[in-house]
Amino acid sequence: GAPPLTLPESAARGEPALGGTMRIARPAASAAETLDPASSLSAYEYLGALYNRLVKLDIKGNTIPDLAAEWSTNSDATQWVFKLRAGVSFHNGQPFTARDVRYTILHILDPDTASPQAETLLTMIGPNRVDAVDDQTVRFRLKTPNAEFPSLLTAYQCYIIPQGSAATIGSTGIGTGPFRLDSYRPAGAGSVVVNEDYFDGRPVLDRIEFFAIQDTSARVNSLLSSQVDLLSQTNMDDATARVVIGSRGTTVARVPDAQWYTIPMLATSKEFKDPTVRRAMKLCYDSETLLQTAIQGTGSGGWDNPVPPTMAARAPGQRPYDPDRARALLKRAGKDGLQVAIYTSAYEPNLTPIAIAYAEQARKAGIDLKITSVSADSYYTSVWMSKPLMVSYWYTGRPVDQLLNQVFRSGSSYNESAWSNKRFDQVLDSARADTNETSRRAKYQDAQQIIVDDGADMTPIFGDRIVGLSDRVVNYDEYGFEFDYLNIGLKAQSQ
Amino acid sequence: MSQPGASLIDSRFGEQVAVVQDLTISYRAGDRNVVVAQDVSFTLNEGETVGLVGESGSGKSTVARTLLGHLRPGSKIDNGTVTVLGRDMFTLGERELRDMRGRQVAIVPQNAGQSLTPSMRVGGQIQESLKLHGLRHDPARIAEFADLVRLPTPEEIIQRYPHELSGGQQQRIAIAMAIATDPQVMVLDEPTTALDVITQGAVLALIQELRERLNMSILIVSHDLGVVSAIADNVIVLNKGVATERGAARDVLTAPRAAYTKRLLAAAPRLHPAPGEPEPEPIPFDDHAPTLLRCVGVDIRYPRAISLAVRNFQIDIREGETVAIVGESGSGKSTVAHAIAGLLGVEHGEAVITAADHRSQDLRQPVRKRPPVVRRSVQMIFQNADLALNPRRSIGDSVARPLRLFKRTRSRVETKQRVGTLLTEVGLTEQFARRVPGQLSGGQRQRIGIARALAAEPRLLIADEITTALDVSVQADVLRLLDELQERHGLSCLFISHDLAVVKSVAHRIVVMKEGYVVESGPAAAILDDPRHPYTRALLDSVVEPGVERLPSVDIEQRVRRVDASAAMVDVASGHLVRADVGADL
Amino acid sequence: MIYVVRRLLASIITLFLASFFVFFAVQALPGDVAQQLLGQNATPEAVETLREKLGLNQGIWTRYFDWLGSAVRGDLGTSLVSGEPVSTTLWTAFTHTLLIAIPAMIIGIAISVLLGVWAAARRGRRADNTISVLSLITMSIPEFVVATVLIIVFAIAIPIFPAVVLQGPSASFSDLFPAMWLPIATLVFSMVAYIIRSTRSSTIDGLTTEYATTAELKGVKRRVVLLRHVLPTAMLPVLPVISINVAWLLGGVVVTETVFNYPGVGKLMIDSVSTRDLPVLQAIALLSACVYVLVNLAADLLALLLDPRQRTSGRASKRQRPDPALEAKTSEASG
Amino acid sequence: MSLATTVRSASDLGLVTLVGIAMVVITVVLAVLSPVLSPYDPIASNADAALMGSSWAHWLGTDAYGRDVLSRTLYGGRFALVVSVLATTICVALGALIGALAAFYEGWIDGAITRVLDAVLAVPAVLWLLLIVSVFGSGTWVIVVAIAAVYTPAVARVTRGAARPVMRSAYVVAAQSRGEMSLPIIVREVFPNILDTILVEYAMRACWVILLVSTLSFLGFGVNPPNPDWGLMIQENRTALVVAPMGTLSPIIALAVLVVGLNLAADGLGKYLGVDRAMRGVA
Ligand SMILES: Nc1ncnc2c1ncn2[C@@H]1O[C@H](COP(=O)(O)OP(=O)(O)OP(=O)(O)O)[C@@H](O)[C@H]1O
Ligand SMILES: Nc1ncnc2c1ncn2[C@@H]1O[C@H](COP(=O)(O)OP(=O)(O)OP(=O)(O)O)[C@@H](O)[C@H]1O
Ligand SMILES: [Mg+2]
Ligand SMILES: [Mg+2]
Repeated sequence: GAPPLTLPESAARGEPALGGTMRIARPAASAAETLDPASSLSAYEYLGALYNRLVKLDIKGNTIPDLAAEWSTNSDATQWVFKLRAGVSFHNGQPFTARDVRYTILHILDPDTASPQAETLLTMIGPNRVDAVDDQTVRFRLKTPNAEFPSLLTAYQCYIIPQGSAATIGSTGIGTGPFRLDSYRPAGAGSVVVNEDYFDGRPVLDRIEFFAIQDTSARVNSLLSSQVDLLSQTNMDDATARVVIGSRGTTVARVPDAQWYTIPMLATSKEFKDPTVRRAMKLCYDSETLLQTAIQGTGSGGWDNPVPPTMAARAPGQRPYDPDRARALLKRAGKDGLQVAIYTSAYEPNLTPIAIAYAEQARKAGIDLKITSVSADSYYTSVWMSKPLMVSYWYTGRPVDQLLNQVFRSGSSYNESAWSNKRFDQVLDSARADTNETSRRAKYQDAQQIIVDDGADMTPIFGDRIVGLSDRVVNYDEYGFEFDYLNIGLKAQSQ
Repeated sequence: MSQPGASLIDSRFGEQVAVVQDLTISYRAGDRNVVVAQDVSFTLNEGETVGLVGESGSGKSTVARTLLGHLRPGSKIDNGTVTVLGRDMFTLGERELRDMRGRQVAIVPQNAGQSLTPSMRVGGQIQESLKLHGLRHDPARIAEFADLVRLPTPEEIIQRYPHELSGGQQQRIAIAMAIATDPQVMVLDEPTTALDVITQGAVLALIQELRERLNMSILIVSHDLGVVSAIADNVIVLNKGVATERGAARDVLTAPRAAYTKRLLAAAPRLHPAPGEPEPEPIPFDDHAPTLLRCVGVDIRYPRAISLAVRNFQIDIREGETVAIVGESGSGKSTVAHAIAGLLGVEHGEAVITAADHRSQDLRQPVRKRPPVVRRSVQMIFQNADLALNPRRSIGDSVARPLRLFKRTRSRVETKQRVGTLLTEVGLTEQFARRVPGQLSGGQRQRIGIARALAAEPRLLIADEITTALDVSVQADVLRLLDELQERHGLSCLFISHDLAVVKSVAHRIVVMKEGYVVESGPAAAILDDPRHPYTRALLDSVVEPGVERLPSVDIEQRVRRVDASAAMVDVASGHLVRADVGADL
Repeated sequence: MIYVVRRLLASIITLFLASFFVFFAVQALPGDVAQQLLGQNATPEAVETLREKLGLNQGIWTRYFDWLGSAVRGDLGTSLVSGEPVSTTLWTAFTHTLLIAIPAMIIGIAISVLLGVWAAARRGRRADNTISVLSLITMSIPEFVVATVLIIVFAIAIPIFPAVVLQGPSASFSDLFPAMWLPIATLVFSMVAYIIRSTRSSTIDGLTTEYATTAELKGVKRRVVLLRHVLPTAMLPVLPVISINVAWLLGGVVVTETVFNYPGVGKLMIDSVSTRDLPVLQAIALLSACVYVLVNLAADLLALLLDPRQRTSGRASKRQRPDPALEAKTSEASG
Repeated sequence: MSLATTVRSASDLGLVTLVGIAMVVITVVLAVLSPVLSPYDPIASNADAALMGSSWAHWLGTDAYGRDVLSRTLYGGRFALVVSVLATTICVALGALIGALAAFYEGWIDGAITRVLDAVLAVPAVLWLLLIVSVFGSGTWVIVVAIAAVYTPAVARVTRGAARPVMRSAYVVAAQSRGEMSLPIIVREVFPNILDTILVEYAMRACWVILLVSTLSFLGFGVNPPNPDWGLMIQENRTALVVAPMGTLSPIIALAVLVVGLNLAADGLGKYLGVDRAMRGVA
């Protein structure tokens, strides 16, 4: 038999050699991709190398300083003031000031930018509510209280760009980040070189090269043949992971719980209008078993709570697993022997295994799910938000407030299950207004409980992202949407 | 067959150049060994012409080609030797064999059209022969050979590709290619089979002349006894690979001893009776029989063709009468047949037939537009029964088709019976109904073709070259059958052939065509005995028959002269019409 | 000459029809283009604005004739995705495809014709049997298997060649040069079998013709018979097979290019299908149709060159129904 | 046909052809009987048994989801076979009809048909397939219809080429001179005589369809996972070729056996029926 799968628990750590060039293969987004962080088509691997945000998240989901040194709010959390780091300048030499922050925010809010983060921010601020108080101070005057406001600025769309650069930023990539742009071509190759003057110290690497390879196998082959050192946005399935581990010169790293898998039940569909049916759909399966069958245990059980276990804000406790109850509930709802198609796609390697594993368990509760696979390129245009049942996924790393508001609040454009619950929305509002850290967290946890009990979006599991890399790569870290480009490096060549 | 070759040594000729001794050749078919030639022996002397005659498949080509050391793939020599100029052709090394081939022994293959490489200019092919054997090969030299075989405008013609030449011209190129290297021995395989009589005469004359000029020895292969008779000194008759008779051409072809040779000779239709035989009576015909088919001033054009294929055609066929059309290739014989059969429309003129319902019906329409009774009344028999029968359908099916189509039978059983009757009528048995065409011989297939035509119960049969593909003995059978059936059913027949001898044996009246015009028509006897048109005369003069010892001298000019478009038909005797062209004897 | 003119006219009609079919097929693609472009995160308003901007709300016939009109003038529109002129994108991809297609074509045709003729000359012997069996097996292995095996062997196990092209559409010749050999090998592998087989069988036919025998009886060497007398005519039936393969090579070899991430027309095609980049798709189809038509034209002209009979057969081809007796005569003579 | 003639005509076919037919028959039988023969459910995954090598429990090992490779290989031909039989039947039937009609109605009808066929052929088959599959999704019927649509013009061209000499043959002229209508001529005289070409075409097309189906699956446009299919199996398992080679090799071998078998059968059949392969363009 094949060797048992022993995935490294995390990336290799160690002392990298200073300098060196790292080559990263990534899937080509599309020829329309851009370096403008605000855009929905940004070439996202570049962003962390080129830019900084005001604030960022740590691995636990806490908001920590980036370009902002500190921040404060008034008593009802309607006004936020950010003190900026001094002595930072953009790659083109232009000093970084509060005006750049204001400019960036306005750029995001500009309807022409069509930024996905605009909707979230617009509920709280408008163009005239951002003030550059002085060079080092920015003030946001919110429309409604929000004690979690800084966390919303951790989104990767909120990378700071220099004032007046909106028209050119897409190709110049001028930021304050650890690397400066060397070359770039949409859906093609590009590179960044070290920014010796980076405010947080010089990054380890001298240079990073990015290559676009659309076909997943081709990407893996490029790693196996040592053409690249790292595959980004390539969550490997088990077989591929084994091959990569088994091959000379390559290995994998795990990014714990980086993939948040969901099974949205369209709440507006005739199948899942009824909360009782939705409840049965949840009770019928066991997250731990699903975790084992679908992804060989490389992740954590979700138990329908969308907040990943790595985050401090996750509500404790676990919903029961009770297939008999599920069966009874269905009977009560008059949906005995429910039959429905569950859609999946090769869009992400684990969607189909999850669909299969879930369908297997549901069968035991008398639910007949027909697995229907759809070509990857139309999955998110023709199935998502339009078919009653499908498997989907997100990256984790959203701050809890944004996560709950963006994906679960009534009417939000990312609300993939079209679920709407007045009480849930109220709980979120009151949490936002709550300046007390502890009681606010309690309210967010209440909200999670509502999702678990009534929500239309199931969260069966969180999966570790299994990233293929050369065994020379050390200190690979990625959380949220953030690559740690500062510390990643290559081991000294042994020969 | 003792004393191989010995009997053929003839004081008139020089040394032996080729000796074939006890040659036995066979090939494997499945698990059987099929003998193609058995113990064949003969010699070929310097300056001598030996004829190899026999029916199709008797092994003539196979034997002839051994003189070049060639065997068909799959065949092998079981016994015997072939010695040419003192060398055993089948033990030579590859190089020596190549030197012999072409240089010492040359062949004009059976079908010149197919033996010329289509992608090379004919001049280039002659040049290749010369070059191979280290002879002069400049264009002037090549043109000389083209001139030697009497091709018009030699410089120009050698620049052409084979398909740009007529059949006769291709044949001449093949001959030029063979004689170019001045070989000692020349093998001519059916040199005139694909040609019309006039061209045949010219080619034979050419061979004769070249032989005398170059003093070659010739082995000529032919199934046409007349051709061999006219050109060969000695003859060997092959029957199923066995030499059944040999001797001086004169003796063998006038006074055969072997039964097979006798049969062969008797079956060959003749224009002139063999010496000692009475002139056959002209076939009598009642002149007052009612007219069945009448064509006057008929013009026929192929769809989208620029010029007419047949002009001002006229013919009368009476009930029970057989009218033959003869003429050179391309003169429009088949075109007329097709128009009457309805495969082509008539552009001008009058064409009527008294159909099976005894009403006069128009024939100018193509078959699709004719009423069923007319369609049924005219039936065609095709030249090559092999090709005219659907190879994937059983004989019974093919014969039954007209029965059903024209509703001659009502039930399945009746159809089956009728098919049986028809098959018996054409000299076959009911069992043939279950076979497919591939399982029949050529003669049998032609009988099926006739049975199929009869099934429709027609009034007029059109027979377009129906015996051309058959061996003489089979041909005689088929002609006899046709005659019998015609008699019995009171059918009229439009008989098309290029063989005057065949025509003589069947036709009451004859129509001679050239270049789309009728040049002469009248009772068979009048045309054959008293030809008035120069073309008819040339045709008759070109005929070579067994026993003829020299080639007729044909005035080639007659043939080349074109028909005068403005000439009229003149009635020279009762019903004998002649076209008033230059040279016509009015 | 008339033949060539008629052939050209027919080609133009073919092109026109092809463009027509493709336009309508492409326009039928599901999934809102605008939605696809803006991605999963777009707002409905943004989508509607984009639709407006792209002219997607106009009638299809208007769009077709607009498109065709500008295509004839060499303007293939701009890519919906990258916003670049389609002609530049396509031209780059096409030159990349040519870079592998032309060597593959030359090597493939040379190898296969050579092997086919060789097998025919050695009919029934070991060389023939080996070639026949190998070509049969070659035919049975899908292109993607060949490509995968080549990568595993020559890029991963023995790293001689790169497994994929990294640089994408911006790759320069020096980037592509080391990476083009495995794709070329794959392509050659996938095309040779068909050409070998048809060359072999038509050469065998040619060797059994009367004229080949006659040439041999003239004392011509077997090799010369084969090359001078047999081959020109024997290549005639092979030409269409070759032209189909060449058209396939030039029209985008989707599988090979995908596996090797090779930035050619095939990859552009599959990318454009998934991003619904209609102008690019239409342009690819038009380009492929042009290539097809040109290749076929070239094959026909080559046939004209090889076969003098076709050069003067203008009249013969017009003949509606040849005389059965005449046909019979010729076939009788050949039988 | 009596047993003796059957045996005789079978031996006429030649050993190689019989081997080819046997290869095809075996593959088909295995695919048909796969529900009975398969030791495991081909889609049941088993996390504990992923990527195992050959063993008594799993003769050909397991794939990344712990599914039995043998069972999947046995089942894997079903889709390709069904699609290929359906698609080939449709495209050959349709193509033969169109080709025969074009050959029958020489002149402008023929010209028009030829132009349309040419126009369809001018656009690469993959592009058509990708378009059709994108429009209608990748259901079995869509793939069948798409492949049939893409191959019909090619078949029509071959048929037209084969039917034209038949149209000029003396027996068709004979039928015309009898005054037969168009349809009986096509059905009675033409079809039986191009049947051999059509049969060989059928076998060859079937081969190509099978390869094409596997290519489509490979490109992600064919069979839906987790269903077993050879193309998909190759696609899924090829990265694991080094770790668990049987997952990739067995579908490749199965595919090759079927296709080689079909090719041998087509070749032998063609020779037996006297079809000149060289004269047929390979489209
Ligand atoms: N190698 C072979 N394989 C199959 N059949 C062969 C072979 N060699 C000779 N034959 C057969 O032997 C017979 C004699 O052939 P040959 O060509 O010598 O006859 P022929 O007298 O010249 O006939 P024709 O007048 O028709 O030209 C024919 O039936 C031919 O088919
Ligand atoms: N289908 C056709 N289309 C155009 N012209 C034709 C066609 N068939 C024959 N012709 C021409 O019509 C003329 C008469 O041909 P036809 O076939 O009637 O001659 P034929 O006397 O039967 O000759 P043969 O003895 O060779 O059979 C010839 O010039 C020929 O080229
Ligand atoms: Mg002969
Ligand atoms: Mg004729």
